[in-house]
Amino acid sequence: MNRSKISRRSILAAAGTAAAVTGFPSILRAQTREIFIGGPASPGLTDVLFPLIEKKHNMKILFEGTNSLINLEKIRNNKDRPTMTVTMMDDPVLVLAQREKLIQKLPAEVTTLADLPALAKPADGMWANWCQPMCSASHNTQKVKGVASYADFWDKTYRDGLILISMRITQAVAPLLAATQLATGKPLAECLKLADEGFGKLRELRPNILQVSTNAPQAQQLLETGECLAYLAPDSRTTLFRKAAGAPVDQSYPKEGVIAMPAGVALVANGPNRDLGVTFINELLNPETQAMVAKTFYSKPTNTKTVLPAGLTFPDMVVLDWEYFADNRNKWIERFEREVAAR
Amino acid sequence: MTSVARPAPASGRPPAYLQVAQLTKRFGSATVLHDLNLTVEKGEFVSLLGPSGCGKTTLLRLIAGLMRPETGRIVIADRELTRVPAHKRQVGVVFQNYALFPHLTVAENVAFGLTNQRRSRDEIKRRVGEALQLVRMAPFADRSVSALSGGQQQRIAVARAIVVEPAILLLDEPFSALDRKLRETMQIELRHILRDLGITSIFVTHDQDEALVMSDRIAVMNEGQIEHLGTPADIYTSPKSLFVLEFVGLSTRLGGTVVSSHGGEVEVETAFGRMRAPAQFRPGSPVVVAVRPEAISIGESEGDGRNVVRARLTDVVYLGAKTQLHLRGERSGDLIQAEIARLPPGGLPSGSELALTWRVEDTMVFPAPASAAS
Amino acid sequence: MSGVLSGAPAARPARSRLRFEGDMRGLMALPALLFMGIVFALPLGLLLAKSVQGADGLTLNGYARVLGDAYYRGVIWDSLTLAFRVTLISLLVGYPAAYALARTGGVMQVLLFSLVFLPLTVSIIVKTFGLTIMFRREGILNWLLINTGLTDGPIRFVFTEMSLVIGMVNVFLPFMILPLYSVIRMLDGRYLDAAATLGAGPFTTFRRVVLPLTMPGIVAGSSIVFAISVAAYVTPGLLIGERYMTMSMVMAKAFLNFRDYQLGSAMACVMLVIALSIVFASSFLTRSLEQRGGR
Amino acid sequence: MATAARILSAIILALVLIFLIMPIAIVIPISFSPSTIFSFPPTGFSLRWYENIRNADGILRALWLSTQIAGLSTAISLLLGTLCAIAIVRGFIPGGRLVATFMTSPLMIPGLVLGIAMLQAAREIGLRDGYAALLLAHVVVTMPFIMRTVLASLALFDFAMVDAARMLGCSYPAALWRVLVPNILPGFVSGALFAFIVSFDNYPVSIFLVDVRTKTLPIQLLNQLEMSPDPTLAAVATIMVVLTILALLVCDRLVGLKRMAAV
Repeated sequence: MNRSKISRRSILAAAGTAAAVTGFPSILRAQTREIFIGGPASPGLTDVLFPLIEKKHNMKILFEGTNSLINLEKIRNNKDRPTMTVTMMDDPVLVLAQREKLIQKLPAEVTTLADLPALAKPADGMWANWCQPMCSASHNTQKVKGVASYADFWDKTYRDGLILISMRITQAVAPLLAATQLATGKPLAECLKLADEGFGKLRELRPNILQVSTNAPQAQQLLETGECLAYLAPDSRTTLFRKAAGAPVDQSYPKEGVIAMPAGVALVANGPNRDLGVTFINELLNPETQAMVAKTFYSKPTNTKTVLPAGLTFPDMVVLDWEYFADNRNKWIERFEREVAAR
Repeated sequence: MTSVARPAPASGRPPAYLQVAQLTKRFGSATVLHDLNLTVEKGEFVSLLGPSGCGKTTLLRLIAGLMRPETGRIVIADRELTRVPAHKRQVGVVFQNYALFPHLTVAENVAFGLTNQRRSRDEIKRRVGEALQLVRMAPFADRSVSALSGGQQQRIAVARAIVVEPAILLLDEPFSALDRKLRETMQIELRHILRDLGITSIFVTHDQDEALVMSDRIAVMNEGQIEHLGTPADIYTSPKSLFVLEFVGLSTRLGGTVVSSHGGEVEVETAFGRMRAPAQFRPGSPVVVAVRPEAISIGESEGDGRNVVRARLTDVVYLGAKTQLHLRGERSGDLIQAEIARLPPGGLPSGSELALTWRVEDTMVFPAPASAAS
Repeated sequence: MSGVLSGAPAARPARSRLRFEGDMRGLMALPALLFMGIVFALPLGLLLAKSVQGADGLTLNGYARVLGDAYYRGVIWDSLTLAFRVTLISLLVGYPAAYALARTGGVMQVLLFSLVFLPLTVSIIVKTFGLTIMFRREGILNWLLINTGLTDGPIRFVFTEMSLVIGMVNVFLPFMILPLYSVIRMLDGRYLDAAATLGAGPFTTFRRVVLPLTMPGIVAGSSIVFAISVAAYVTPGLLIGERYMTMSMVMAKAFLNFRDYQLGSAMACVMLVIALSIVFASSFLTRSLEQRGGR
Repeated sequence: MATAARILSAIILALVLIFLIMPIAIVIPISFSPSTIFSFPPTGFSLRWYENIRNADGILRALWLSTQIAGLSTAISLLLGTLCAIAIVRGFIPGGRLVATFMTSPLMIPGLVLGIAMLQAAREIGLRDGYAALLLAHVVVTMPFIMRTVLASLALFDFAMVDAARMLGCSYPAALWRVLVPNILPGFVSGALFAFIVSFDNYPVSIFLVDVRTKTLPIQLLNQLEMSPDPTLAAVATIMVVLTILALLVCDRLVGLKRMAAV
């Protein structure tokens, strides 16, 4: 009894002291050379790419990795006094940001823009694509020996073996276009505008669908452990990164083609430290960094002057009209949920 | 508010120890105390007696400072307390369920008030010891209070309240949780302790016997007012109202109308015939004639100075020291209760008609309640 | 923990006459009410008000879209039946568990209690990862089933409705057990003896004595599990994804993807009304049961 | 029959405990697996995922932030909630039952809706500090859990004790502190534990309010998981389990789990 009383008191005292010593995080921080960037939580960004840029330009990158739509919601609510300088999002979300005037046109100071093809500078250079990850499908190499065609996934050997990514996430365009291609017989590149015709075929995939996922890490875990045979579709950033880490997964290259994911980077309208933002984007797009991006993110660089590291090749990719996608996405989400995902 | 008069001391007499003057308390639209006045002398033990809802607990809480009155004043020992918060009033309270602190030991409970007064450790120890001695609980000092019986808990509650030497002690039905036997011992014991210490006490109860046993004076309360303040004997023998009569002790009550009044005596026409009583009422007034059961005798001659009724015996209840008779009037069917020391030899057969008589002086008359009058 | 969600204490209602103690103690509630009013009710109210905002003035269009659409009616129905199933199973499993927990004593009880508490502290993400590992074709569950000869080959469990329900029970069961436990603990063993001496069999004793006395705990645990299951967003998303749409997922879509505040707010209002009516109904139920039980 | 029921309920309790612990127990060995994937049973032993935590920027900071937010929001809820609960139980305010339902109603709102509503309101009034916004939101999230346990504890508390303390020289606040608080301490502790955990594990509300400098643990964990979907998460979870067990031991020292279990 007595002993326990003493120890109770000493624990309380220790806790009190600890609280007094550590206190609250200091609010005062150096304001200079700090840049706040919002973007996707993707392997390679904070551990490889950012430290390099930080070192080279003596800046500190504060990165908030989160879902693009939540990112957009925050930019929107901070519109009056933005805190973010640069945002990295997929093109369809950047289309929305542009329409709400939440981003500003890239200025001429971003000199490396000149070396980007027009397709990588959407909306007259409102933003730039800093790389093009491959998006097709990803499969478990222990269970599946390569994927010849998207049609394979409709085969009954894949019964309960597929995870589809939610239509709420941009990469879901891959299975949709694959279905459209199979339904219409048109080349993948033309399928976006016909996508409404693909839903019937996508519906036929239902017996094979294990889950429609909004949580990428969980889907990835099931793919890697072989519970699921193929995952449509994380892009090469995740798949090939995990392949390199030793997970038994690989990017599928079906004969119909691979879709170029548009990884965009933009300046937030009226964001602070604009010149740092310009430096960052310039650095991101210059040929040397782009070579590193290609290697780190397993993604095709957009700067045409980039010299690809030895052994690294990328297939020709289908580039989509993301503005059209953005315009139709809500309709497709609704159809997808009601016709494909529903029990 | 400004017109509230200071409870004026009667000329020559010192002001009473506790003065409650013109106290009014409302709960929303319901007025619980009406303009109540009460004075208590130092060392007195006064009971507040009344049915539940009569305002006695409210009065106690007002004196304690646990509630604030709308109007009126409370003065104890010349100290104006009306605006003083509870914890500065130096009023001790023994609560109905004792409200002992289960997280403290017996001694810590008793010491609680003294520690608040920042007494020295030695003094606290000494006074707690004395208080526990007084309530014969010294061996239990280090026990947990939850391990005590009801009677023991009550002793601790008393010790806790008196150890701080309060200006006045308030007791809120402290015996209600005890069984009958224990209650009777505790009543006497508590009365002794309080008398020895000379503590002025106010005691709330709805139990008339308890009030009669313990009190110097009793205040019978009804609907927020004190109907009768007096000694137990006074309350019993000459209740000031029908309510007091009914609330304290048994009685037989007969409705009637005053037919004549002269020389401090009235004659009342009842269902049992005419009765006389020492009172003053206007002829024609509706009244209730009442008599205590023990004042009634059986079969005595109808001499002068006695009222008589004839009634048929329905029940005989043997109560040990006395025997209770239940009778019913021939014509009216009114119930009459009488008490006799012992049954006449041969007993009283049920159904026999008896003549009951009592002295005119023992006859009480009250104005009939409003509902009966109309 | 009795009377939990119903709020006001069940055991001893405050004597009404105490309400008007002529001082300022009512002000004690003020800081909390102000805080919740400003930080919770106001922002939520502003958001939910958008459910009736149309392009031109007030409209019930949002509600028409939610309640007039068979698909969304199905989603509401699915959410409610899911929450109901989770609550029912949690109760059926949690009651005997809480009973056994309350009837153990000493160190053992502390240990078991900690074991019920521990899972609450682990992130739901981790727990669902663990659950999917259990449910895999090569997982423990299938291994058990195959080795006991109950099935020949592996059964698919992951992302089935069954695993959804089991997973949600796993996550929310402690919220059922703890209130039940605290009520059962207060149950006086003498009631059971008394019932037994009156010739009541164990089943009758349970039905006529134990069950009514523990009803506050049952209602408290059930209403809280129901409320959190019906509002759950992360858990069903991880356990089954979009193959079983819930109201929360529709709200997420409406607010984040569509920026259709009318739809999202209308759905949120529908859900709030349903949850509140269930809470009020359960509080009413407890009160009437308590009055009947004389406690 | 009665014995049979007792045995049956004990068996059910054992199964329930296994069921509750199993998902966590499975994750722990995976944290020591050398494999990069979540394979079970693990094929060897390695501490690489623990080393990974040390490298994983921000997890420790997030842990500390979450501890602060959970601790402070629990303390604020406890203070405000207890005062409000006393007023409800004692009938100091009209409509107590309604007020109690109001205070517990955040439980019935999906976190996402709360998060959006609060983000918008915070910006509307110009509150841009992530720390403050998180703290305010977490008080809302924890309040229902405090209210339910404290209300239940107060229902069993004899308020005459407060009056008794006042009559013995304590002011009303002092009486609450010296008599009410020690007597409903178990209720406080179990309510506070619930609240702390609910805040500590909150994802859907926090995600809208965190900013780049103030990131709570669940957000950071999911972030970490998205950036490297490997068993680092399992290692973090294992550490959390160990910390929880330590916290339970501390609670046992402070109040005694047995008393805590009493409410």
